[in-house]
Amino acid sequence: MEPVVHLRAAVALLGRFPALAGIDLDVARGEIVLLRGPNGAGKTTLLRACAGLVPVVRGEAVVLGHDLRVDPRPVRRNVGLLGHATGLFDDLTVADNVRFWGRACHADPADIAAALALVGLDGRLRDVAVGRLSAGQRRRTSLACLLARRPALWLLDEPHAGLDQDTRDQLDALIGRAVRQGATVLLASHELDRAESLAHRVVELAGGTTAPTRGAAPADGSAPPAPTHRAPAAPPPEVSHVA
Amino acid sequence: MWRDAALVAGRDLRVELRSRVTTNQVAPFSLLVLILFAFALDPDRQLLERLASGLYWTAVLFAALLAISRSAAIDETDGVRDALRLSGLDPAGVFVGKAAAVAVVLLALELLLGVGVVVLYGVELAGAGLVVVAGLAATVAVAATGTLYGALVSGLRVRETLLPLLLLPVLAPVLIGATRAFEAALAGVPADGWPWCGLLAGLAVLYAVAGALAYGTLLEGS
Amino acid sequence: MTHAGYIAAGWGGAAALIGAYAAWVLRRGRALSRQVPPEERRWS
Amino acid sequence: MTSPTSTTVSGTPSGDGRAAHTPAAAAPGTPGHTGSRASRVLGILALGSIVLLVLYGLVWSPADAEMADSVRLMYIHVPAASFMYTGCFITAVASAMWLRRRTPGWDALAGASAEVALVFAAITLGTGSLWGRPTWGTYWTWDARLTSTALLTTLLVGYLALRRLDVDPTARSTRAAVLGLLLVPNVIIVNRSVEWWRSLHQRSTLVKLDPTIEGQMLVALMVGFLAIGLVFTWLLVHRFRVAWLEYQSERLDLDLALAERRAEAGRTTGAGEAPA
Repeated sequence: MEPVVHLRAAVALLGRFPALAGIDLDVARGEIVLLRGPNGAGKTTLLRACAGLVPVVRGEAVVLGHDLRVDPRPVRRNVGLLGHATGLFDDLTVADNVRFWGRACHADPADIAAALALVGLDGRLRDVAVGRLSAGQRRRTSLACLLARRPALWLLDEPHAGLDQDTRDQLDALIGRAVRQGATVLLASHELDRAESLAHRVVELAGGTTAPTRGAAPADGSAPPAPTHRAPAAPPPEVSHVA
Repeated sequence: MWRDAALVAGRDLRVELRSRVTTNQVAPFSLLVLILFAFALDPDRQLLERLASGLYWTAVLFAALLAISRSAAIDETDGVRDALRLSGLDPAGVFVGKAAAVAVVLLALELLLGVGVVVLYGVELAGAGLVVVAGLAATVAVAATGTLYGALVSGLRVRETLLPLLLLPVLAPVLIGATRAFEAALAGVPADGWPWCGLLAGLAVLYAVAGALAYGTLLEGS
Repeated sequence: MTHAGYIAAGWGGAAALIGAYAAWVLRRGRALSRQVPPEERRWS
Repeated sequence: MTSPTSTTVSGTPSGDGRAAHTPAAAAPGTPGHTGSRASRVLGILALGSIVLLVLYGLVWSPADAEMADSVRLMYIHVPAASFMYTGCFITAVASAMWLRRRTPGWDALAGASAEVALVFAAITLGTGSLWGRPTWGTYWTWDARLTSTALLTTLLVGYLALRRLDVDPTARSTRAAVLGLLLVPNVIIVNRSVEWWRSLHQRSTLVKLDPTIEGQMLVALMVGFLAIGLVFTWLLVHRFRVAWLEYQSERLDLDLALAERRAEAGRTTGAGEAPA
C-alpha cells in the first residue's frame, strides 16, 4: 500500500536556514510515529512540511498521495496540525472558534458538536472567550478544531505539553481512537515515557536529518553530496528503529 | 468563495463585537478628531461648515486606519496564518470577507461622524441620494484598498507605522472624490457630484479585484 | 540671463543629486564586488 | 540594457550542477566593479549628451517670450518627470514578471528601477518648484502635476521602505512585487484624479506651464530627453548590477549550509538523547 508520508532526502528552508537537511521517512497508514530529537533538530519543521506549510525544495515529498513539490496546497485540507501556536481568536468563545474552523473546512455540524464533547469543552467553558482560558484549555480547544476536521493525517507538535494527567490520558485515548478509525499520526514530544508507549515506532532526528541508527547515507542519487556527513554508507533508514 | 467570504466576515464582525475596541476606542477617537479640527480652525461656524466635507472624510480616513489595522491583526499570528492555509478557505473569499467586515465597521463610524458633523459643525443635510451613494462607494473603496494593504504589512514589526505611509497616498484619490461629491451634494448641485461617484465606484471595483487576486499570493508568500 | 539664480539652482541641484547618487552606486558596486565570485559578475 | 531573463539562478539552486563552486571560490578581495564595456560606452554617450544639453539648454536656445530664461528649467524638468514615470512602469512590469517567474533578476530590476525613479522624482519636484517661483511667484502651488508628482514620490518612498525591511527575503520580495505591481494603477489614478480635481478650479496655470515650444527650444527639449534618458539608463544598469551583487552576496550556499546543518547531528545526538 502507498505510504501516507514518503520523504526522501527532503530539504526545507526557514529563510536561509536549512531546517530540514535531508529527511528520509516513510509512514504507513494507521501508524503512530514518534519524532524524537533535541531542540532545533527540525521536528516542528518536519511536521509543518508534511502539512504543506513549509515548501520542500529538494528531494522527494509525497503526503497522502499529493506531491508536495508540485503543489503543497491540496494536502492541507486532509491534515490536522496541533502546534505551539494555537490559531485561535482570543476574543471569540470556545464554541465560536471551533465552529469557525470547522465550518471553514466544511465539517459536519454534528462533528463540530461531537468534537467539543470529546475534549470535554461542551459544558461551562463552551461560551467562555478563549483569551480567558488556561494554556491547557486552549490546547483542548485546538484539539477540538482538529477533531472537527477529521483529518487523515494528524501532526502533533508537543501535544502533551501543558496538559494535566487526566487530559493527557484523554488525548492518548483520542489518538488511539483516531488510529482505529484509519488515521495516521506523526507526533513530536518530549514526554518520552508517555509518547513511546503510545507510538508504534520512533524516528530519531538530529541536525535536520533522520539520524540513521544503523548508520546510513541516502542510497539514491538525488541526495546532494554531504562531505561532513558523519555516517558511513549503509542501507537507507526506512525504518530507523522500532520502539 | 461567497460562502467563505460570509464566514470570514461573520468572524471578523463577531471579534469586533466581542472586543468592543471599535465602540470603546475608535469611535470616541474619531469624534475627538472632529473636535480637534474645531480647535485648529477656530470654531467660527462659517469656516467649519464650509470645510465640513473635507474634515469629515479626513476624520473617516484616520478612523479607517485604525479599523484596518485591527482587521489585519486578527489574522496576524503564526497559528492563525497556518490555520487559514490549512483550512482550505478560498483566499479571495477571505479577502472579500475581511473587506466586507471593515466596510460594515466603517459605515457605522461614518454614521456616527455624520451625526457629529451635523451637530458640531452645523451642517445642513442636502442631496441625500448623492451622499448615500458616494458614501457607500467610498467606503467600499477604502475597505478594499485597506484590506489589501493591511495584508501587505501584516506580520511585520513595523506594521503600525508602515501602513499609513503606504495606504494614505493611495487613498488620496478617494479623499478627493468623496469630498467633492459631498460638497456638491451639500451645495445643492448634485450634478457636479455624480462624476466623482463614478471615480469612487471605479476605485472600489479596481481594488476589490486586485485584492481578491493578490490575497492568496500574500498569504502563501510570508 | 534672467532668473539666473533659479536656473543655476535647478541645473546645479539636479547635477549634484545625480552625481552623488551615481557615486554612491559605483562605490557600493565596488564594495560588494569583493564579496562575490567573479563568475557571478556576468557583465565583466 | 541588462537582460534580467539571463539571470535565472534561483534562490534555491537545484543542486547538481552548482555544487561545484565552493564558497572558497568567492575569493574575497578580488577587485571588481559594476562597469562593463557596454555600460562604459553608455556612460560616455551620457556625458557627451549632457555637454550637448548644457550648450543647447543654457546657451543656444532662446528665452521664452513670456517666461524669459526660466523656461530653461523645463529642459530638465519635463524629461526627468517622463523618466520618473518610466521607472515606475519598469518596476511594475518587473514585479509582474517576478510573480510569474520568481527569478531574482526581476526582483532586483524592480527595486533598482524604483530607486532611480525616486531620484528623478526628487529632480522633478526640485526643478518644478524652482520653475514655479518666477512663473507663479511661489515655490509651491497646488498645480495638478506638482501635486501628483508629490504623491507619486510618497508612493515610491513607501515601496522602497517596504523593500528595506529586514525580514525573510522571499516574503519581502512577494510583498514588494504586489506593491510594485499596484504602482502603475495607483500612479494613473492619482494623476488623473488630481488633474481632474485641479482643473475644476484653475485652468489658467496649466496653460501657463506649457510654453509654445518650437525651433531651438524644441531641439533643446529633445536633447534633454536624450541626455536624461541616457543618464537614467546608465544609473539603472549600474543600480541593477548592485542589486544583483547584493543578492549574490546574501545568497544561501545551500550545499554549504546543508553540510553545516548535518554536522549538528554528530554533535547533538550523543549529548541530546541523555534526558530521555
